[in-house]
Amino acid sequence: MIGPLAATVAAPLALALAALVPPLRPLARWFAVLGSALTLGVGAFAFADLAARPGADLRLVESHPWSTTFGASLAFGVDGLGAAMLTLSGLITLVATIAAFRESRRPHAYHALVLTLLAATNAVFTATDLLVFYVAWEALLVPMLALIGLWGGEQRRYAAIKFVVYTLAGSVAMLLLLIVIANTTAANGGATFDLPRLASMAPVWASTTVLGAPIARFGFVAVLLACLVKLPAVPLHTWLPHAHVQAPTAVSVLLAGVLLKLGVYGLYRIAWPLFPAEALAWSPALGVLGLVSILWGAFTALGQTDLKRLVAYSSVSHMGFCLFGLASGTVAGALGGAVQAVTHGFSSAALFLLVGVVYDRAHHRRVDGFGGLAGPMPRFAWLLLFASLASAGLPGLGGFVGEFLVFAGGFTANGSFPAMTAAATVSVVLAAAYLLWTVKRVAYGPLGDPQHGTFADCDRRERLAIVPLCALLLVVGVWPKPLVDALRPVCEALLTNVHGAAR
Amino acid sequence: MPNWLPLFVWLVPLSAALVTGRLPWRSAGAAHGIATGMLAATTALAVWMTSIVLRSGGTFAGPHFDWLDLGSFSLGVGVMVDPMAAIMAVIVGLLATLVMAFNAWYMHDEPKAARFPWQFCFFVFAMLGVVLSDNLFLSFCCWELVGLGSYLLIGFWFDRPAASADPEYQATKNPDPRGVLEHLLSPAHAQLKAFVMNRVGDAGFLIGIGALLSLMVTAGEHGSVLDFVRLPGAAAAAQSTTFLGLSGGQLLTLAALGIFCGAVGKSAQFPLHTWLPDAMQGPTTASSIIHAATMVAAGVFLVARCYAMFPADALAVVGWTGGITCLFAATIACVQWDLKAVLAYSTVSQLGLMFVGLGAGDEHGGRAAGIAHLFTHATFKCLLFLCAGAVIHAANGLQDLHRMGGLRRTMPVTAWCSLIAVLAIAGAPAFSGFYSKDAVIAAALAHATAAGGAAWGPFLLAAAGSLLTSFYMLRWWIRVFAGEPRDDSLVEHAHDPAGAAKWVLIALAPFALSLPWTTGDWLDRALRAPHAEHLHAAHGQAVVLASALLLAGAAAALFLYWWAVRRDRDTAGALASRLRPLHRGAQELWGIDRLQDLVFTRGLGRWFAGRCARVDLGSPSRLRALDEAGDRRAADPLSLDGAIDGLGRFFGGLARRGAVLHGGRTGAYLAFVAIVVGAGLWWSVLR
Amino acid sequence: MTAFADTAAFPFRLLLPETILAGGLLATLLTSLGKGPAWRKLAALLAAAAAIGAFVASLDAGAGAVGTTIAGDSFVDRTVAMLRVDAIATIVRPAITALLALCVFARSIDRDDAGDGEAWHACTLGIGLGALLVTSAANTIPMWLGLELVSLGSYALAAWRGGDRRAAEAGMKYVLFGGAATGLMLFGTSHLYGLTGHLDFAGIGHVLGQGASPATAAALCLAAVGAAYKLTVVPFHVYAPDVYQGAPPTSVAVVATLPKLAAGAVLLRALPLVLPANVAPPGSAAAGLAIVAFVSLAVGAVMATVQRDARRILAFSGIGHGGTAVLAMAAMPGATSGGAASATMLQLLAYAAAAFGAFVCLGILERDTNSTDLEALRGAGRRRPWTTGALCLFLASLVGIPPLAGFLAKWAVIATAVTAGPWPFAAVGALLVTTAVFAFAYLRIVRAAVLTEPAHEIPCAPPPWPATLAVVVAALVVLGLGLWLDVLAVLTRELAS
Amino acid sequence: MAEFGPSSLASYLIVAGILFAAGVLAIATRRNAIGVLIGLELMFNAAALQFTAYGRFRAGAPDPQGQIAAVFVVVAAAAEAAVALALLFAVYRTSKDVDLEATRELRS
Repeated sequence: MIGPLAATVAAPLALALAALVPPLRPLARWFAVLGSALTLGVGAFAFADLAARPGADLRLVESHPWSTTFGASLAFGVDGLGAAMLTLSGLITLVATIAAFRESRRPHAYHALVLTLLAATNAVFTATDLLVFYVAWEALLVPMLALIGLWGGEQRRYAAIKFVVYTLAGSVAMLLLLIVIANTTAANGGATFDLPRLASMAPVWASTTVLGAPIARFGFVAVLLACLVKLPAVPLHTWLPHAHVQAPTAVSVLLAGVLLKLGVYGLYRIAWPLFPAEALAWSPALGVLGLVSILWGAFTALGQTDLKRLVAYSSVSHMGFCLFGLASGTVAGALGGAVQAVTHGFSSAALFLLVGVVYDRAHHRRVDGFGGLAGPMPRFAWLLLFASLASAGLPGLGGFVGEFLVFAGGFTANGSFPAMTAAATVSVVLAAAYLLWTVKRVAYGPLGDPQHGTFADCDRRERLAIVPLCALLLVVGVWPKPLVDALRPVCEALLTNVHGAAR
Repeated sequence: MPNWLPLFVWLVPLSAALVTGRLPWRSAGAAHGIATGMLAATTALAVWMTSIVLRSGGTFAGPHFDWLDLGSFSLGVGVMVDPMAAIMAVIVGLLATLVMAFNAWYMHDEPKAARFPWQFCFFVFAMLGVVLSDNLFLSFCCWELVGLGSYLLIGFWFDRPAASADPEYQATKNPDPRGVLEHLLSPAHAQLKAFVMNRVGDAGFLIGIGALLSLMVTAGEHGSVLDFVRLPGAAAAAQSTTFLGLSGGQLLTLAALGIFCGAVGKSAQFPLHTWLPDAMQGPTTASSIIHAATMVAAGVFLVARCYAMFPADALAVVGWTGGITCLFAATIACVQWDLKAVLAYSTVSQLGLMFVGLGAGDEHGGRAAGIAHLFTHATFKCLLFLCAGAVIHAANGLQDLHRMGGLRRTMPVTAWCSLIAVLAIAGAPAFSGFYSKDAVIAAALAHATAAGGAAWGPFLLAAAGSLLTSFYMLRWWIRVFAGEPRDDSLVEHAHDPAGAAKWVLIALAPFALSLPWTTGDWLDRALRAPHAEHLHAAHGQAVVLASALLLAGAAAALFLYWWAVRRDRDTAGALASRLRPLHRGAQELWGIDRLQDLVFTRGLGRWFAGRCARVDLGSPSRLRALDEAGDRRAADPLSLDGAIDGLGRFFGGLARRGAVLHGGRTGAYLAFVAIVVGAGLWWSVLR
Repeated sequence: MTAFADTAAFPFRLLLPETILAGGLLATLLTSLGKGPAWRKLAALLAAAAAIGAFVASLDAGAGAVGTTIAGDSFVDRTVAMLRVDAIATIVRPAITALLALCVFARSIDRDDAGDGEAWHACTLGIGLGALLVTSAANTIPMWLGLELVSLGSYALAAWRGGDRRAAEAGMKYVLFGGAATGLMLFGTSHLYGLTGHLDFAGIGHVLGQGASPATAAALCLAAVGAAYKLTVVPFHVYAPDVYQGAPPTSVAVVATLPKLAAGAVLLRALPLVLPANVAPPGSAAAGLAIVAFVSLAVGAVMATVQRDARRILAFSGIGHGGTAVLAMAAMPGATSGGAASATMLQLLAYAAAAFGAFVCLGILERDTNSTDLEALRGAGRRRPWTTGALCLFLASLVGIPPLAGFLAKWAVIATAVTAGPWPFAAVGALLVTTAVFAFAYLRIVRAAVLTEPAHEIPCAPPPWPATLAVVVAALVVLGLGLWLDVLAVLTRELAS
Repeated sequence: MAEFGPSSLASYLIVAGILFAAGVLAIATRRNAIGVLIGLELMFNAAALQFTAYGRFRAGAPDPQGQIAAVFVVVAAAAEAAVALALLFAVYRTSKDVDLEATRELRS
């Protein structure tokens, strides 16, 4: 009998297959709603459990045998971070499904692929077995390739192939790591991929060598590489603008809302727990990388002329905060990075949906081709302003919480972090500049194109997708305590481990 | 004091915003009525709160929650009331109520009027948050929300085109060059500029909070370390702490300067002042509250709030910044021909004066003087702006001082009320400005005398600014209200505000007198202004000096704009051409706007960001080739993305070389095998 | 050592698969006496029956060896091993026969222009028979005889499309290159025989174990050329792209998979026997193999990226996968457990299943446009979603996307080679890096077939059911081998015994 | 083995070596497919010759395996030649030429 977490993987897969059966095809979009709602429900359930019994231990643990000789099992379990990511995955997929509810080009295939993607991301977020994690991590490239490559824009093939090859290249080293881990555990009392056990073997990784180098040294870099490409961190980010620009709106939502979080999650779940000493040693360099991502992403976003590309670069900047916060080695920073991952999911999804709203009407995304849309589309303008402010980190909205915590963590961290954090505050200015400048160029001023005066405001379906995201941004911004309380034990345990390894 | 009272004072405007924002009927009148009522209730609660606090004289700590607990420290949300906060809350509430009431008349034929109340109430809520907050974190949050409120209000007419493309503006603008970049002058741009420039300050604010945090955490403090009540503790901890090679004292200075940087942004101090004149693009009623009790007041208030952690060297920076701004803005105000621009630069100048006061240090009465000037200035500047609004309303949007004059005949109430306010801002005896400005100058003088050297700078700058203040304010009043009409149709059509709006002006006027502030020295006692012998002496000198400055400035204004004009002499013009470089410089806003536009908007925002985009994804031609043709040969190897593609091209080039061997020639295949085998045999056997 | 079967009596049960195939071959050839579709169908039926029968027989053939007694002039008679049905053969023989059956099924997609389908089946059965001989060869004579049998059939198959220039060219290139490789192999084998006095692996290895000269090493290398060119590893790979491109679809499915399985199997058996640990200098064998693997991977990956024909891309993929198999073998000298052998085995099986499936899918798609040019594949996904989907599955397995067979095989190869020394480690690096490069190459197929809209509508009929069955079985194998992680342990256990 | 003659292994090996070298040279340089085919046959025959020679001069006593192998080589060479000629004929039928340089429709 499978438990709730395995169900979040198995059910979407089953629904995806069902969606392909000809008689059931008209129901495909409802299957997608069902699958994502189920994920959301399980995530919320896990959250309720975490609220009732706070702690860093895994919840809803289940394990099904896969291969005894490999030491792999279909093991699932979530802690605060996993629950947050699972909920995010369900929510964003639900929102993306609503956004693509009227998809007319082979909708059954589209929704089946979305469900497959959901299953894979859920598996990544809930797996406590490294092999399952890796399998899902790689397998989700396939639905993503199809979603961008089939339903995307004019240059979708270029973007999709670039995305897949880039991320695949980023994670090949991780495969090597997995194999080395398998060899090592097999030699140290039984093969296993159980993440908690692997984490407890940190001294083994530090002491066992492959070709003269400790496993930990190369392993950390391998995981890092895979995660930094997914994150994406500068300079490994250039697949992102292409993918976002070419992907259809709903897929952009998934990409920004869920896919980028995989990189963050991998850092929190694999890189830091398994290789704490390396994590500590690399922290200053990663801090620099995070800072570069933050600033470079922000400046580049400022220089964009395409709305989607702009939001894509804002993602680069915002995900830089996750890296920076985690690297700071403080509870506040790590917590801020995790919260930022969640809230960026909401705000970037909302922004992409809003870009989709204007694209559906104007059929272009050039920032300077708009203007004054607040007149014919007041609701749109308000939502755009709201999402932009949330993304820019206005207090009381989601983006602020993570950003402020990262700043607080960075300022109280050791070494060069306070100085780097001071440099990172420039992004506060830049984020306001590129987002609100965009709002100005799109929504305010006189009408940019007289024909835009007849545009209809956001309809009910569009609002159904966007408004809940905005509401969540407000809730998290005003009262982040439940989220933070769920995440805090995880971050504390993580950092205790890291700082303990230093001694 | 009831525990809920400060919370209510804070949250009633928020509920007003929610109620008026979500009214089921889109009636502007109802929204204004409800908002006015609720703001009045806020004011009443604030008065009640103030009466309690003033009676007890102490600090009242309201409810406090841990917003987030981060282990080594926590971020709190809570309120705290001391006399300064209580009086500020009353002033905010009172002015907001009056402005809201005035706005009902001012916007009676504005189609978007129904939006105004909720944005305004939200703005007030945010400002009261800054005022009542008990810790730096909540202050920062509300501080940003204040920025949002101003953003919304400034962009009230968001659909207006830039001034250069606005026929209405072009028809009514004054003929003089103003140093304003017309293509960038629109509500939509002004709101953006205000927000972004405020964020520049906020970045500094964040650094300040960060420095304070690291100071407190390093000192081993726990819990809600950003509480204001613990700031003296931070100053004490600074003596014994070092962090990353910085001594605690340096860290404390850094924290103080960071927080002051936020104040520079919000209170429009040099060099982050340029957003404030642009913010005039909003409704004049919004300007009246921005310039008076909310927004710009927040910076001064925050510095006063954090006064305990400002070491002497930080205060010197505060004083100098204030002094420079005071004189700098005053020079610009002297040559402005726009009705509201004069007032805008006067606000900047007066805020500088407040910082001069704050920079003088508590022991010289600077803090109390700065705050007192904040209070008095709030009332008379609000009145001035409402009067200006009445004039603009009467003049159908005309704001050009060249065409005004003689309006006192048809707008007597407005004229007299504004004259009272002008006298107050000029610092005439018996007016409130005299009391507070005098105190500031006295404090600066006392500080300069005590500290000597560079400390004279702020004092002298403030004195020069005061001299100009009386000059340009009287000039303003004379050009608008006195003399003969320059445009008869304008004067004929003009009328005083109707109904409640008129009473709003009349109600505000008494606050421009010194009596309400000085009766029984209640304000000095509430602000705990120090009394010392050397301060009395400085006070005496300051009274003489301030009066002399007032007289000199007023005399110059009367001579140039009243006496000379009555004799049809263009003495002002002659003087301007005599002082041409100075005059031109001031008219061109000393080039700061242009410089900022060049460096930040065009330099960083367009050129540098464009460069970044280009380095990242490649040249526009590459992007076009990718977008339109999907041409992967569109190379830009100097860009990050192009380099990645270049890697692919490198492999492609290798492969094309390899195609020589895989080119379908059987002979080549066989020869290749023969060569490999021969080489292998030679290498392994025959070698 | 396993006892030799009684040389007087024919070891019927042990060699039943070979016997059945030989019988099937004869019977199929006989059907060419008749004319018409019914006879052709009969030939296909006979061939399928023979292949399936051989498959069933191979499952229960038991283990054993077949030898021959050489009468010496003045010495005692010597018994020389000829065929040895050991663990390797026990695993590979069912695989080969099953694949053979699938090939016969897949033949249903070929438009039989020349009208001599019966002989195609006979040739294929001949290849199968040769492959079985190679698979269980314990002596150089049956090895190269088997290889020759495989080759002869393959040459014919490659050129099968009568009157087609490209097929004829493919056949000619194949035969000339294959002949050269055979010549080299025979020359090397004869030297090996002269230097060691033995033709059977065990005997050669016994002599080499007492010390090997450079000349012996060179002879050994030359003798391995036959298997190397079947495995399409650099430098004996150059024919493969041309042959795969020009040959008829199902012929490619045969010649790209069956010979590789057989050649891999015989190398797997021969390497530990003939490569003693003391071939000077230590580790040089592993280094040599790793270098071959490295270059094969590099050449395959880089060249695959610029091909314009889907089959050529798959040919270069085959070169890379041959290199991968050799990489696993590189870990074999000195390896104590069956890890390297099982990795090689899994790599061969996974590649055979995926490549077979991919070539058959391409064959089905090719029916619509008569071309496997990437341009001609446009819109295939719209036209034939299931076939294209299956093609993508096979490509994903080839690139090693989990949880497919290719992933597990790559895993096994890396796991065994990563600790085998610096050269194998470098080759592992190449394997990892080329994963992304190969992915790009395969994605060009996917890009054309799936992501590009068709230029115009092409009418298409559903593929014949036998071919569909073959694809489904291959897909199930690819999925099953990937999900059944324990297969690696099972193979290791079997091969270690 | 120092002396050359009918009873010396070396003389056979040298002949075989020359044959092999000639064959390799032929396949590597001939443009005509028939020439390549002849080269192949030379290589095969070199191998056959070596097998026999090695079997005859095996240390200790002659070994029949060499002769056995040589017989197989001859069979294989014949089969190879037959198939190759058939394929060359197929090429000739389609392109009226067996020039290897001209037959390169299949290429990267």
